[in-house]
Amino acid sequence: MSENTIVSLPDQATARIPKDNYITRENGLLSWLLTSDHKRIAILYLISITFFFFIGGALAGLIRLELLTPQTDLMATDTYNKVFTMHGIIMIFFFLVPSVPATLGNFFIPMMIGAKDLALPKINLLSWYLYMAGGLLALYTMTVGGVDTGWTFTTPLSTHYVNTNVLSTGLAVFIAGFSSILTGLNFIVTIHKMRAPGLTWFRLPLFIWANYAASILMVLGTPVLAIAIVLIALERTLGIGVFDPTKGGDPLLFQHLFWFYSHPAVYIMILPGMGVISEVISNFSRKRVFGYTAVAFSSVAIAVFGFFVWAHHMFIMGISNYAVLVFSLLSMLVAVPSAIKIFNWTLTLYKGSITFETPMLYAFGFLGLFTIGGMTGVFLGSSGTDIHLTETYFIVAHFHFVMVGGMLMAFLSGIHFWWPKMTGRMYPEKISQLAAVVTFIGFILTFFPQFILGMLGMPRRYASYPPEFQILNVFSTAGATILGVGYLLPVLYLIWSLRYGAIAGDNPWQATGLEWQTQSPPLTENFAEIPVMDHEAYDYEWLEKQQKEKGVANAG
Amino acid sequence: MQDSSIHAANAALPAHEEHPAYLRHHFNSAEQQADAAGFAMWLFLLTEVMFFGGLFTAYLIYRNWYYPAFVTGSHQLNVVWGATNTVVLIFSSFTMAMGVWCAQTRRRRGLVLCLALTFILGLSFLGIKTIEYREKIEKHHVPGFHYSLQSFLDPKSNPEVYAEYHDKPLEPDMARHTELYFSLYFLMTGMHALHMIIGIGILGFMILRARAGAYTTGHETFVVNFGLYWHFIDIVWIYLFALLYLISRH
Amino acid sequence: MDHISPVIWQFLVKWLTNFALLPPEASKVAPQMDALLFFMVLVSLIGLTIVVLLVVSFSILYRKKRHPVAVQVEGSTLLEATWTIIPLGLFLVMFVWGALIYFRVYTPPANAMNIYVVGKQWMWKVEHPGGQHEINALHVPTGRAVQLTLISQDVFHSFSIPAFRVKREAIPGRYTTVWFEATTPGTYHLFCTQYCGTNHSQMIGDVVVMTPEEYRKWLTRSDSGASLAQDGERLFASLSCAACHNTRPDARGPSLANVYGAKLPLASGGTVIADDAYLREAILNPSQHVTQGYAPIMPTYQGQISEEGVIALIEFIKNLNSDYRIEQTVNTTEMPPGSEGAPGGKTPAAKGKVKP
Amino acid sequence: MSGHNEQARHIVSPGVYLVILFALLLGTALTVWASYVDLGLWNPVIALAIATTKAVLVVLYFMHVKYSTKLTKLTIIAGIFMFLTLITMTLADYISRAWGSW
Repeated sequence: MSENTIVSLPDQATARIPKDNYITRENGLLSWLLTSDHKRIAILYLISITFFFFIGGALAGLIRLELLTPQTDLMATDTYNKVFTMHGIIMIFFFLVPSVPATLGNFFIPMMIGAKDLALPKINLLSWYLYMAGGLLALYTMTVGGVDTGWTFTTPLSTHYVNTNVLSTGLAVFIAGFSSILTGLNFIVTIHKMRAPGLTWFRLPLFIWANYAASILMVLGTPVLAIAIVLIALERTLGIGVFDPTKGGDPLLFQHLFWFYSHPAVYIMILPGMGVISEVISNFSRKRVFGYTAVAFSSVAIAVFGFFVWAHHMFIMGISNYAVLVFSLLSMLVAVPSAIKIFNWTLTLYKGSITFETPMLYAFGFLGLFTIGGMTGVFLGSSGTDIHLTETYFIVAHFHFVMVGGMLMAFLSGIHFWWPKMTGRMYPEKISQLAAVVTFIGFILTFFPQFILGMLGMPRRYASYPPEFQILNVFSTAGATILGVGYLLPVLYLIWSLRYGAIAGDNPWQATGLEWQTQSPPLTENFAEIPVMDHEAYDYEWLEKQQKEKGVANAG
Repeated sequence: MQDSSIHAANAALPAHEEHPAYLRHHFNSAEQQADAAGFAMWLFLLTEVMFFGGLFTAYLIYRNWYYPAFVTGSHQLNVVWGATNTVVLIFSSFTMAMGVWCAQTRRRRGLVLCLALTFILGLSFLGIKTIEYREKIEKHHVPGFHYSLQSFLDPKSNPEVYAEYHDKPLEPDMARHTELYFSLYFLMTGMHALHMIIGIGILGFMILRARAGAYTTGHETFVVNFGLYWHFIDIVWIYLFALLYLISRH
Repeated sequence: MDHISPVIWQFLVKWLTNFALLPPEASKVAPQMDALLFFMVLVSLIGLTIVVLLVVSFSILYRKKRHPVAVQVEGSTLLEATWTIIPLGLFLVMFVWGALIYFRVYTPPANAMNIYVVGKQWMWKVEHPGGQHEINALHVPTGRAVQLTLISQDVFHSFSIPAFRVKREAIPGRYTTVWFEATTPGTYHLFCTQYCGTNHSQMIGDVVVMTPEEYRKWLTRSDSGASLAQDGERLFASLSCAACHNTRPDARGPSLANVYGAKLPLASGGTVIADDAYLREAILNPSQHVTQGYAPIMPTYQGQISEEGVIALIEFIKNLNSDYRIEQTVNTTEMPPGSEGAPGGKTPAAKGKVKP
Repeated sequence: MSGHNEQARHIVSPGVYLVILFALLLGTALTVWASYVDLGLWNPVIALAIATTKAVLVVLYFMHVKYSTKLTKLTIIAGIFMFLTLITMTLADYISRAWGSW
């Protein structure tokens, strides 16, 4: 074993990918499209999510290009509005919300708890089809003229003052919401009812805890978004008046309902990412996560408190001043569990035995960027500073630090970490470390200037802007180019590795999770026999003993 | 007597090692499977609660703002039809519960009868709802479609309702807000009716399967879970009846 | 450095010389806001430094080469408590401090001069009490508290002046207020920051801060001939409001003299302070705002008066210190409500009425 | 295993269902009657109280929650809690708007 890595691969000359695994069990396109195997569905999700990510990314590229100059020269303002609206809708509903849960969660939740599949495999497939239906409808909307309401669908703009395709976009989001509800429901049932013998709640990997918390948010929050969208559609078509101030309705009510989902939605997006980070940091420092219970409960605390803070999106929008105080205070409370997590992850490194493979690099990136993203969230949760910073690029930078710097880093970290398990082959280490560093640099360059832009007062969603903001926008656009390269690289080398990557063996990372105690790629039924959990999560001593015994057995 | 029949039924189950045909491969036991399905159903009902939650929130806000409009608006609803429909739904919930009992105690005929009764009661509910909706259309109380304020500006134009409640005419600015009341009325009862229609569709499917004996061989999960859904719709209606029809009838 | 494009180079130099984290502080509240912002930046930097320092030093100290076998350390309740309580304490400080600033920005002083702002797709219409109208511009004097009363005619807009650190949403159907006291003369950005449709990014303008003398000059220069209250008076006459709101003993409506700011007993019970919001509601949805002792007979003016018209009416009512002016309008419009479409030879064409 | 199984799905007897049915019908009659009596502020309270009682009966007996696991009960409580959160916290804004600016 080398001094710098924990990777231990089988002898490449003799190693083979196991003949019988979930990929080879059945062949043909239909065997994929009609599968009920959670691993295959996860792969379907992975492919489609990547597709939507690059569409959303291309739109982001257009936005950054337009903002290179202060004038509107690349596109007209209405085109620009459509582009940023679609960027938001695709990235949020078709990438961030399903990203980690539907791919890594789908693949690994059953494996981590020692189950053969999710509790409701057909529902799982249905949720992928719903996701695709929603996604394709969103793309269709884009091709027939788009929509320019912004992803927040603010009333009365979306109900009375735009002529674009609000209905079909709303329907797309509605359908995607169903998909997300079904995924969350499936996870909760699975985690409650399908755990292997001996796997008590406090032996669960933190990835499970995080996904469990996110699933609760999906199940309880998404329906409220659904009804808000239904009301928008009816308001537009029939003029029911619920959001129409001229008929006595209150347009702010829509925002209450919308943010009741959409604030918890950011936790839906970030919590599973936090789960990935817990796994990765523990594994690459060979240590149990510092304060396991604190991290587990902080996930649940985020999920619960996450429901009580939604109106902080509306501080200056005319909610009562008393409500502002209450929601501001609660927003401060929800920041605490995130801080707890950050410090626990950092302390996990203490006295560890740290190596710096790609997943770990991404996790370090996450730690730094999420700290910034989280702290700047406090700027916005404090009612006074929110007045100056809200609706400016500060907001844009803040949620991109959390969503892209946090979630996307975590997603890439997880993809690299579990890639050998999913495909049976390793990704190329050197180039992927390079990609991680490029992503980090590109990210900082893209989004850090936006904090300053926001402090200076540049409003968001502007196609043109006063010329004194140009230099920071140029930085940002330059950074976006680098970021684009950083995202393109993994696609290329991961596809390359499918054929040419080194054969990974069962447990290349020496990881402790149940998913690593079976072959890679796994069997369709995951485990040859149902595992029995007789140790805590992240018990590296147990693993060592296990491997020693195995070595003895093999030698014998 | 029932207890003994249950024991007999359980004893008739195939031995533990040979799994029943309905057990799906990824579950360890039929019990785990039924547990998981039941829990999933409850979670689904939770999402339904939140879905209706948005409507109830809107209702409460506007009811607070425009209370007189809501009172006179609700006087236009026919409380007899509303109460009848409540009774119909309560009976259908009862027959559904009996259906679940029949499935659990493996009475095929009883199950088919109960499901059929539930089906018929469900249809009657929708029938009554149609009568009520038609009345609204005739009175021009459908928001967005030739909505007319006449019944509120001049209650005497509506002698039947006037005879009972002697509503004072609403001022025009308040009368306008009856439209919001009816919007919410149609939204909430419409959403509820949509759930009924879906439920009735599934009931039809279940009756066919029940005749073939699909739910009376120990695998009654589907009936039980559908029962949960049906009772949930009943509960929603109980609240809708209290909130939309009975705001103030004195 | 010739390999860097000269244009970008120029840009860089220019930007570096003018580098700023925040726009100029041109209002009284700005330094207070900035103090909190700097405090937050400081806390964030310290937090970030702690995390980065720990991560880097652990990564060096405990890298596998140097520390091949990990020592399993369980959590520590003391540490957990530390990093729960310290951030919580800091966040609570930020909450209280922020709430104080929020309170300050949205609580106008009693002596503030009032300027009305109507937002519509895609322009800001500013109405000064003296009758000066501006579009996408706002002129204010230094050293005087200015209150903005905002409303939107269509969708949500947001009136943002970064140099003053203030911002407030203009909402359809409801007044919102914000105030500031400008300190430094100059021209500053005015943005609409709430996305409001196609030309959102063109809904921008200038806030011009002037010394009191220059402001006075500007006021006379931009005089439109009639003050806002006078506009309101005309509208009051042409809508025949005085047919009921007069001082006769048999008047069907309450007299409006000195009504602004007064505590009114309501027919529905309770009292209300007659502020801008109340007056607006009482004009548009009168039956819910009937003063005690009067019958709810006032028709609604929803859809008949534009937002500017309502503003003019409110301004008129605000300036009614005696019944004299109302009597004047009674004399000019002796006709019952409903027939106000009659040829108004006597009343000058009133602005703010929505043409049928 | 069979004993455990039986406990998991307790079978409620038709007699209980019948009692609940009559209780629900009685509740319906009561709530209609109550709405015709002027109780002022108490009218909506009583209407909602009766409706809630009916709902609780349905949930406990028709939906077998009285006999089901703690998990089910907890799930329902969580759902009701979030439902009330949505309503109360939204209404908190609307009600306090009427209090004026501070």
